[in-house]
Amino acid sequence: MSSTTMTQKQGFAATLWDYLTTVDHKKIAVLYLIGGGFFFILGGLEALAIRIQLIQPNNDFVSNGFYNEIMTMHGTTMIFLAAMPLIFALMNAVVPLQIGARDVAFPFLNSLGFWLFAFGGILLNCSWFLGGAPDAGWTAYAPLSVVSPGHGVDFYVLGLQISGAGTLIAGINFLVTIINMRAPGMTYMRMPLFTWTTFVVSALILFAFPALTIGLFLLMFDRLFGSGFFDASLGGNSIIWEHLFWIFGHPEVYILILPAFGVFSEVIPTFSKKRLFGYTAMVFATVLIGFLGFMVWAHHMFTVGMGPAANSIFAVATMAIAVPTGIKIFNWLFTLWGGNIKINSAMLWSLGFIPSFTIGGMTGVMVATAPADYQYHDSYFVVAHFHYVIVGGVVFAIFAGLHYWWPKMFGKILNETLGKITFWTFFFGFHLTFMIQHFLGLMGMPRRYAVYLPNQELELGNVISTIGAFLMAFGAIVFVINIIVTTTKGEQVSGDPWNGRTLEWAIPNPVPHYNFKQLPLVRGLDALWIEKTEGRKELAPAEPLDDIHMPNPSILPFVMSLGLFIAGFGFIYQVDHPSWLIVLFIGMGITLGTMFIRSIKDDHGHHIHKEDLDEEAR
Amino acid sequence: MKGWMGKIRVLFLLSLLTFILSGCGKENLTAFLPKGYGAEVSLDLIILPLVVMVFVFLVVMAIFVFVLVRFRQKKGQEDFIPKQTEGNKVLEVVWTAIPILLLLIIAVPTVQATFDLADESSKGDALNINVTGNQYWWHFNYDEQDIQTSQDLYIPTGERVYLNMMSSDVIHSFWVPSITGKMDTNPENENTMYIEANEEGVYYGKCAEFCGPSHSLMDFKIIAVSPEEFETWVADMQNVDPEETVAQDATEAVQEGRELFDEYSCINCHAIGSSPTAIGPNLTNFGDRTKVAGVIPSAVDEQYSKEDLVNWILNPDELKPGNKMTDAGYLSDESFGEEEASKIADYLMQLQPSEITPDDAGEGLTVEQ
Amino acid sequence: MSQDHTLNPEVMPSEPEKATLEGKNKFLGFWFFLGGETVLFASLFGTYLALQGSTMGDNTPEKLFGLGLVFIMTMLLLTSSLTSVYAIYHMKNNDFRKMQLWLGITVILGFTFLGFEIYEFYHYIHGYEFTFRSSAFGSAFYTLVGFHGGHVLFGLLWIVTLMVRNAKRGLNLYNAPKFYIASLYWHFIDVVWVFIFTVVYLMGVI
Amino acid sequence: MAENTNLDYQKKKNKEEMKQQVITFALMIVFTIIAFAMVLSDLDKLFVVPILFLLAVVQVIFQLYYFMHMSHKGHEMPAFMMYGGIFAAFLTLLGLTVLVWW
Ligand code: HEA
Ligand code: HEA
Ligand code: HEC
Ligand code: CUA
Ligand SMILES: [Cu+2]
Repeated sequence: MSSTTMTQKQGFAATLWDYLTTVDHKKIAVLYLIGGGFFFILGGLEALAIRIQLIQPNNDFVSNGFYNEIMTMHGTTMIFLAAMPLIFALMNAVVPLQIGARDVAFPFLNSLGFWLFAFGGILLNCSWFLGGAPDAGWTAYAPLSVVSPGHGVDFYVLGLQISGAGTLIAGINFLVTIINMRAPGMTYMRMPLFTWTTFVVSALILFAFPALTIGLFLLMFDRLFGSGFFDASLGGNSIIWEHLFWIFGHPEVYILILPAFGVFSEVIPTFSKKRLFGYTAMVFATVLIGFLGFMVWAHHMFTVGMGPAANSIFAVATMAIAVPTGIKIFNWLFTLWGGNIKINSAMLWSLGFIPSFTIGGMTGVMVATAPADYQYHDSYFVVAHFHYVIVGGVVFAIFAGLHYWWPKMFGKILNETLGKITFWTFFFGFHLTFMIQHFLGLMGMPRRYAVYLPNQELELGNVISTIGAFLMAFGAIVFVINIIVTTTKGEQVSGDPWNGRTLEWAIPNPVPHYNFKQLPLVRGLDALWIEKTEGRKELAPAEPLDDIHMPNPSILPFVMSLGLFIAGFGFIYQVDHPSWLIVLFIGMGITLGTMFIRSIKDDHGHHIHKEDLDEEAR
Repeated sequence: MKGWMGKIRVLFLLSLLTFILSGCGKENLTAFLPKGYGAEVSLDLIILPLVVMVFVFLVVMAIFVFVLVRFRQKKGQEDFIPKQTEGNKVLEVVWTAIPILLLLIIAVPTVQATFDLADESSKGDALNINVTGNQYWWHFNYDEQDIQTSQDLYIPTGERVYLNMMSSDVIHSFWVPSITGKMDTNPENENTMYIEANEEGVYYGKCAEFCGPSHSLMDFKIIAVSPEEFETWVADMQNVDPEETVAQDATEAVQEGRELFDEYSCINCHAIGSSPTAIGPNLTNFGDRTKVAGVIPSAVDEQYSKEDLVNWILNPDELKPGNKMTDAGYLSDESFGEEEASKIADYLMQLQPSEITPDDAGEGLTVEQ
Repeated sequence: MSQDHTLNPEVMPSEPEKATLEGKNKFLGFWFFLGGETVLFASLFGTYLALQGSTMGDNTPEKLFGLGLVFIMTMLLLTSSLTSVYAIYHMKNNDFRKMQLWLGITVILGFTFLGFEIYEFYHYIHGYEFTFRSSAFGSAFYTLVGFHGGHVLFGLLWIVTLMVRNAKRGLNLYNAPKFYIASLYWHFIDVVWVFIFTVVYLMGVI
Repeated sequence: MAENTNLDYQKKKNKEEMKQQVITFALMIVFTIIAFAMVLSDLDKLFVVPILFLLAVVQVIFQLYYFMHMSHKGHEMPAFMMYGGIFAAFLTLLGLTVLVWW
């Protein structure tokens, strides 16, 4: 029945098949890591191309049109295909373990979510080879995105639609997992903060992504089927797109940053050997940020002409978010206060985050000041702001989280020396790249400029910025080397190498695929730490040893996503020739067919008998 | 709004002196050295939050550094377990309350300034100009004065001028950092903004909303002249007779250029005089421009030459990818060559209806710098 | 197999849809999905409201909409909501045959509704030359109402699949949640329709 | 077994609930008829529109609470997330109706 018993010594084909069909959250985490990592490198290379082009005025490293494609794809790739999947990798790897669950609520959907993301991302990037990538900015403002020639923006629309569906599924999955699958005793107010942020973020996904879905549909209808939503000559209104995009887009940035806050809230207590300061306030602040995040979207539209009343309201509402975020910053500082702080790579990223993100948040409040934003908007000041929060917040968190949970995911600790080299070069390069951009912006350099003109005193700043980007690239390469070195040379460590506090560290290494032989009984916040202070090594079981019910692997999620991928081409090219409709129908047929199969074929999963448990664990 | 804020601004500018010396941007481009009312208001609201932010940042960094120095793990202390504090109500209230106060300090002037900058009470009496953003050039229509022009926006100093802004295609954004912050031009609805220049000068404008391949080449200029000079300019522009654009004593090339201009249907897209233009910039005072198509040549302080103009007429797409002149019929017309272009250029360059040119916009900031 | 026993207990519990962990998860997950759908339709409604007046002087809502048809359609869908409640009622009483019967009636009502909708669209397109591309209003109208129609169609196919699939095996703890959430979906479709007939049709003609 | 009496009790309870639902349904029909009638009558628009809206909201509450059983216990999370969705939906509608025309 189960093929997983044989995972150890299988050939390449078998491993591949295993990953294509897996529904195990830990393996899906690895898939997300590979996918997200790949796209991060791709987006990073695009960033380098941007910086090379801008190293001198009137540069012709790339043409204007190509620059726009690179710039658009950099933003789109980084946000949708790199940052979010990498965060999902951490959430998948950690959340079920942190709440004491055997798997997520919907293992099948978990796999489907990943494959949708993967195929959406691939579809989007196919555009490079098929006549040009999207070139209307990651925000794809209409009507530019409607009139943009070629198929680039069509790939944007369908690629994001498909991967967006995957994200929505993942969001619902985490919500239900966290609500229904917590181990006995794990009340809401005992959940680790990473779980809490995952929870809130999943809710944000649930309510934010539908707006993007509709926006993308409208854009697709306008581009591919001749409707007039954004076409002024048919009475359409392009501002609708801006609203829909930002109703999604602003919560999206908190979707990125909240899990990052979650990571730091795990790393900092562990390496300060102290309980998180103000846990309740941290939870409250997380929820509040999520809530407020829905009410500020129009701060991206101060210059659209919404009128002074709307601008004022959104400006003030936006500033309000500084308060809960400040609560978090100070709580981290006071977690460190009085602690026994051990500084290693994971901790370095977390410490580096505090000043970096604070600067980014503060420029956030500055751009929220509407009359000042008339100057900042669409200038490099905004580029500086959001890279400070995204790189200084999200990317730092991903690095911190990977260093921290690598031993849980792969059984080995990443090399410390290489880790520190990565941190210092990346950190230094990051500030070098983006600090100067604040000034460039106010000196009159608008963003999304393929070239800037000579003699405007913008040269020096751009050179500095480009140098910084290369330092970051150096750091990133060292990290890749680190992974290779660790994988080939690193030593296996125990299940709890950091003297951790939360449940995931209560499981031995390697993590058995059913996670917990017996579900643990949670007795408070920092469940493992409580047991440790009382002299025990592990948690008391909450149930007798019994058969364990596990889901079956399935290839259907892969096929379902593949169907949509194929259908995507049909949608895009049917405008050129109706015979492409056949492709559309084949693709949709595959997808609906697999849905049908899934629906009529009973899949009860399988049981691991308690007698086999030890053997299964290997 | 003014008063003490003004003083802070002076202080700030002084303290930025070093920075200015090392360059805080081109004087007629940067937002750091405002030359107009909008830019001043914005700068006030850049400085005030910045001061607050620097304060908050210093507090955060003070705690941060202290904590790291004081509580970093010491040798032999690896197993020390510190006290597991849960929280501290007083502290938590403090760091909730103080930020709220600080934000209020920012929020109040923000709201005031937002309404101030949207004030339209004097619109009826003021000079109104209709601004149209096009891929990739700007059109200015002085409706009441019956003047049409493109690329260069002439305004009088010291008074509010209202801009009514629309786009003819995709969204653009009107930004002249040293005069005022930006405002979008949307295809379906008109936006209004006022500008007020304090000093004469030529100020660089940029398109700040992503609008396609030549987004970064969609420059324009505000030419602020004294009110008297502005009067003169208006009168001169109103006097233009589209039929009589060639001077009596013009060279033969110019005369021929005039005819070629019609022959190759340039006039289909480019109006001369006050008739509204459909597709391309109005060329009435083209001879007074400092740039061809807003950016050519691209080095900022250089004036275009005839060579540049001929080059533009022959290869518009190369110089401004994706611009709409690429569709012009003459480009695929075999009979059109360098010679024709040169004659047309001669004609266009003598279109100088007004004695007021960018050179009149005060010293220091003009192209001849 | 132990599976059989746990999924086909001798006595069905009173809430068979939530008797297993899978059932509980499905139940919750589906509700959340509906929460997301709320935003989805709100975006469509918002777009429609913003573009309602952009008729380009032709084919305004007043001119197009006939209330008689809409009234019939509303009655059909409302009734089908009740019939699906009946179906779930019988599910809870563990009466599989009656449940199937009421679901069958629901499906018939649903298809009739869909038939009317198709007729309505056909009528607009051919009678008035009012299409998806006529104006921004046209685009918004067909998109909003069409999205709802698409949901109806999907719901119908889903319920039919469930009915056919489980016709032979009867009710158990494995399929009860499936029937239950399909009925939730069906009610949600009705919720959306209530707003469509109010916002689009009724407010459109006054 | 006690199970069986329990079941009978449950059946009775279900039946009572069913009665309630039929009443709900009847009300919904009535509301719908009122709504249509109001539109056909020549009442003032400013008066009709809010009422139409109110009727729609009430109908939806009926659907959610009675037909979809949100009134039952065990629906705290669904209710929470539905309200979350309604909140986001409300903001979206507000944005698109009020701010698009500035
Ligand atoms: C991770 C992503 C992330 C995060 C967390 C944020 C956080 C914030 N952002 Fe940012 N933002 C982006 C990503 C992000 N942003 C992106 C990608 C864009 C550009 C999109 C595009 O156009 O392409 C953008 C653009 C953007 C704009 C539009 C600018 C423009 O285009 O003109 C605005 C305007 O208000 C804004 C504001 C804010 C604010 C107020 C916060 C706040 O949440 C910050 C709060 C944090 C702090 C303030 C620091 C800590 C607090 C204290 C230490 C307490 C004391 C502080 C005070 C009293 C001030 N952001
Ligand atoms: C998650 C989000 C994210 C991240 C991480 C980044 C990271 C970076 N970004 Fe950017 N960026 C955006 C999101 C992000 N960005 C968005 C949304 C926009 C707006 C787009 C738009 O306007 O539409 C933008 C726009 C943007 C611009 C403005 C473009 C313009 O307006 O014209 C610039 C310019 O400097 C820039 C630079 C960078 C740089 C230097 C990095 C660096 O931090 C990148 C560092 C990483 C690397 C350099 C990876 C290198 C790795 C390798 C080299 C590995 C090689 C490996 C092997 C050989 C195995 N980004
Ligand atoms: C299809 C329409 C079209 C035709 C025909 C056309 N042009 Fe243009 N022209 C444009 C547009 C559009 C621009 C603005 C390009 C830009 O900056 O994006 C332009 C810009 C110019 C400019 C620069 C104007 C300025 O304000 O700096 C000159 C000079 C010019 N054209 C000359 C000519 C001449 C000479 C001809 C005929 C031989 C001609 N054009 C024919 C559309 C046209
Ligand atoms: Cu016009 Cu950018
Ligand atoms: Cu935002």
